[in-house]
Amino acid sequence: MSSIIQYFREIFQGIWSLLKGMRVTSGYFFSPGKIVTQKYPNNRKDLVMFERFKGEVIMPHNENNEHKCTGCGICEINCPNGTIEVISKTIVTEDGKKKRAIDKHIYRLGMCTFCALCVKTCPSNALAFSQEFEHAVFNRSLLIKISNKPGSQLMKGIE
Amino acid sequence: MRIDLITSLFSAFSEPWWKIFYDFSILTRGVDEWLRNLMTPFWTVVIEMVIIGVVFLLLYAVIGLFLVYAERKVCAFLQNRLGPNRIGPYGIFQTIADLVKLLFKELIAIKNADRFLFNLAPYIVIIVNFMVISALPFGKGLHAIDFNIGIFYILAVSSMGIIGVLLAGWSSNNKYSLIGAMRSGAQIVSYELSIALSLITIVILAGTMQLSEIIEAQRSGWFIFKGHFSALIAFVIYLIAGTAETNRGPFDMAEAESELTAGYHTEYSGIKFAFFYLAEYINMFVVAAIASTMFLGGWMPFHVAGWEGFNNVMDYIPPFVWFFGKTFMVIWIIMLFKWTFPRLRIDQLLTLEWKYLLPINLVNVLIMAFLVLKGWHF
Amino acid sequence: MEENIKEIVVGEQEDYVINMGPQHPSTHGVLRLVVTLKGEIVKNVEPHIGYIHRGIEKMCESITYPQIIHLTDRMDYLSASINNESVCLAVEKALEVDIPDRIKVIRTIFSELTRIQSHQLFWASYGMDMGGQTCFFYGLRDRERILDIFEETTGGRMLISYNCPGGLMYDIHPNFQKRVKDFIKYFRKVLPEYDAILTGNVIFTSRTKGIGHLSLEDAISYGVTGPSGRASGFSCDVRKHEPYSAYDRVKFNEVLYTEGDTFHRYLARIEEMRESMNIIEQLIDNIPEGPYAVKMKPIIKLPEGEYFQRVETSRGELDTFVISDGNKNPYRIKFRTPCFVNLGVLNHITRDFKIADLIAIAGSLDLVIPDIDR
Amino acid sequence: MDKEKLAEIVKSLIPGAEIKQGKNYVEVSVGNADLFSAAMILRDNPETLFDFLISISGTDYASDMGLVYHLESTKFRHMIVLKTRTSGRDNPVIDSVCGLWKSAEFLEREIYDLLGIKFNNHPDLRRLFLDSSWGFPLRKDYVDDINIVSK
Repeated sequence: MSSIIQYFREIFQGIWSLLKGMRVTSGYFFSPGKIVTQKYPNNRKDLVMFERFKGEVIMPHNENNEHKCTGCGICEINCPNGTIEVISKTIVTEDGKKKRAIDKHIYRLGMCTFCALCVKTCPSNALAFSQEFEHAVFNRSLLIKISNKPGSQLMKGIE
Repeated sequence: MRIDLITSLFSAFSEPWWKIFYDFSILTRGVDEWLRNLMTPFWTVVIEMVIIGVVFLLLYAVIGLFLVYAERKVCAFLQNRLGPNRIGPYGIFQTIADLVKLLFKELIAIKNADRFLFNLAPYIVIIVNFMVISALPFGKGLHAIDFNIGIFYILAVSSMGIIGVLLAGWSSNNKYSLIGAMRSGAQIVSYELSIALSLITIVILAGTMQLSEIIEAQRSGWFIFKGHFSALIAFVIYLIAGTAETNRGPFDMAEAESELTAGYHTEYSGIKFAFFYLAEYINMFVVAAIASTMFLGGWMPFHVAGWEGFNNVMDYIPPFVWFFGKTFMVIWIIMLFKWTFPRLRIDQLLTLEWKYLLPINLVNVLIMAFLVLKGWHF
Repeated sequence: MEENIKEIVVGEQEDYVINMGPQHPSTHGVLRLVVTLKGEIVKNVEPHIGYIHRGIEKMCESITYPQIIHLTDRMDYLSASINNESVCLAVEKALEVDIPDRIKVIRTIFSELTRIQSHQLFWASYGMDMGGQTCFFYGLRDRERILDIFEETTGGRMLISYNCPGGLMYDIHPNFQKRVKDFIKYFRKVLPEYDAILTGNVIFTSRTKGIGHLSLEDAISYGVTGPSGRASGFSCDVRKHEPYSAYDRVKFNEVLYTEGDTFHRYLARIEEMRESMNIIEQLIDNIPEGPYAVKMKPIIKLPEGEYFQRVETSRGELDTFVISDGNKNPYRIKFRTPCFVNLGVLNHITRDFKIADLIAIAGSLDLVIPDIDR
Repeated sequence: MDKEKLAEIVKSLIPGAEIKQGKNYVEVSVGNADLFSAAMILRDNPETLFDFLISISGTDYASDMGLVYHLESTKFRHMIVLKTRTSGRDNPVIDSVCGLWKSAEFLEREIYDLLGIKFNNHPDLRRLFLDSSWGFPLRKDYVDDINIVSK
């Protein structure tokens, strides 16, 4: 007799547990306000990334086309993957001294793992992360970027 | 001459045109009479068959595409998603786009497959599907064939779809496919019993196997209400067994995405895959349609004995709206099953059938017979 | 690969051998299981791994300690923060640096958040393995909130590289505490839904209870750690036995079961989410003031010797074993990753179960393939 | 149990071993021939009962190979480090501890794969990650011009 009771109890407990699950899912079905999907390319305009978001490494320039990079190469040493390559040149300053400056600050986005060591170790805070995250390109060579803008100069007062 | 033809077509109708929404036989009878006046009976039959064939082809495609879209939207809303939303407003053309994609896809010939059976399998599944939906009553008079053994015919034909599945699994020469097909075979053989027995419960109550008469018998109330708890139990069992019969989750043993990748249709691509895919959805529609016919009154409006005004209002809703409304209700429940529950294991699936559903079902048939004998039903 | 293939061909004639993976929906990555079947009964499971072996240990031998951190992210990408912490703790232990409380507390909070999001993903993918696909979306929906917290503070979502030798990369974001508290409030409300959908579901329980039993002796002998081991009653929580960071000042229970079946391995993870929330609640309101990093030398050189650091990731015990010869890069670094050791038990506990159970059991071990391959 | 006491017990159990107090754990060095017997004593003795093999780490020293076993007792919660060196590095062979701890099966296969140390009595000593065309990457003299690029 007890086994028969057990048999029916199992059935009802089973059905009850199934109904509990269905209550949750049908509850979501009837509450469209809880939809979490973002319509990504359509909401590009009002999509705001967090301020610390690691998009890609850039070298901020001010309005006079000046950057802070002295070409010391610390970022290059600290990069674990050889993402950064600093090509420096020697320039003659106004007062006739010879000085080292960057020619090209090459950043290979395809190799970057976003460990942030370059940004953190830069002694003159010349590097930063941008919010840009749409990196897909059709040609791999486009992933090799030059961080300093053409014709840019070292900011005054930074050694 | 041509004007004569059209006027003769219209004169064949004896009643206002909007009446056809409530009784479709007005139209069919009118067309039939008109055609018989024009040509010999043989050609009349040929033309009528062609018309019905084309209508069913269209219906098949439309229902299939709509169900795929509905499934995507339903599961998306269950999962806090939006679902298809790019092609057309609310993504309604998404399935059409998918169909076009599937049509353009390459049909990959499997090297060591049994070529003949491999190509045959999807057609068997599709043909069986057509044979089943031809017997469904979509509305009053909207009925291709009204067998006097309608339910019997549907049960017999619908279980033939498994041959296609087994052939697909066997001929693909893929180990996953074979396991999936074998599982599917075991599943359908056992769940066919439950479906038959739960429908027999209703056949006892209705006293006939003819679908139109079964629906007519529900004029004063749907069987799910008329048949006490016995009909309710039969309905629940039918839903479970029907879900299993269509190979849908939580009984999608034959596909079992996480175990067998795609089961019996792993090796199929392009339109052949689309056939299996469509057939699965039409199967679901058939199961839901039979559920609504047998338990929920088919195209019969919701009537409450004694409430004349209410019944009159309900009668204003056309029968095919009732039919599709009920069917999609049941389909929604089946979708809810799929998207909520985890999958059963194959032995649990068989345990559920032989240990729970079948004994309960047998007892239920006895109870129903007793109820009918005593005349205790409404 | 020659010798591997030979192995597969050998076997009885009537054996039905199927290759699960490297591309298979429920091996969660490029794990290949060579399964010998008799009907649907699993007779033998042989894992073939190495498809994404990157030689992290070899790579570490040529880079400096701060640079190693970002490689450890990529071992068990779901407990990235804890992996970072393991190397940092080893380096700090070797240099005998005193770490301020603030860093310890923040590290602990991050570890526990990482653990929660890892278990959420486990729940999500396990539900999917079992065929309940809705679980996947609910799990990911909730995990996204933790990833947002990570992103706001560290700038990364999954591979956050937040720890560094001597402290943290940045200070926590001003919104951090509020967001974490919001999340815990939200998640306490959502967790019962997880139970309603999966834990209590009769189909799920009947598929998992009594399946893949692992006894306590076997768990210890096979070295199965983490929630999988604790489900068998193997008390192996490093947070309890060898507390690091701020674990010695919080109260929490080690989730222990004695049954050791698939269901309890699953349940251990669900309960651990609750324990993790308790830990975070104890710490989040009293993060001490102080610096977020200790000033370290620009080039970190470890004194000659061997250093061993145990931490508890979301999958089990991760040990970092550093042999230093006094240089700026390690002479040899060895990661004892939990998934690699846990994988060893798979053949033992799946034998004589069905092919569907194999998925359930392998899923309940919660394997992350990059953690196995390294 | 504190470290000094554990060291004493181990000293009495394995007379031939060289015992050192490490920073955190007791370190026991044994010769490669005695490894299996020492491991068995450490596992089975009721006073030590090291039943949990945490990890095995192999290292390539220029002259020979080193193996480090980290053991823990789940009953007493003490830890010990068992060390040994192989004789030479051309064909290093050592006894397998698979019979004592089953987790050693995978750990030893990994070491065989990456360092080329052979284990006697291992039930299934095959390469694990790599195929036979590879050398032993964790050895210090491993050269790979294609995959390892140094600046």
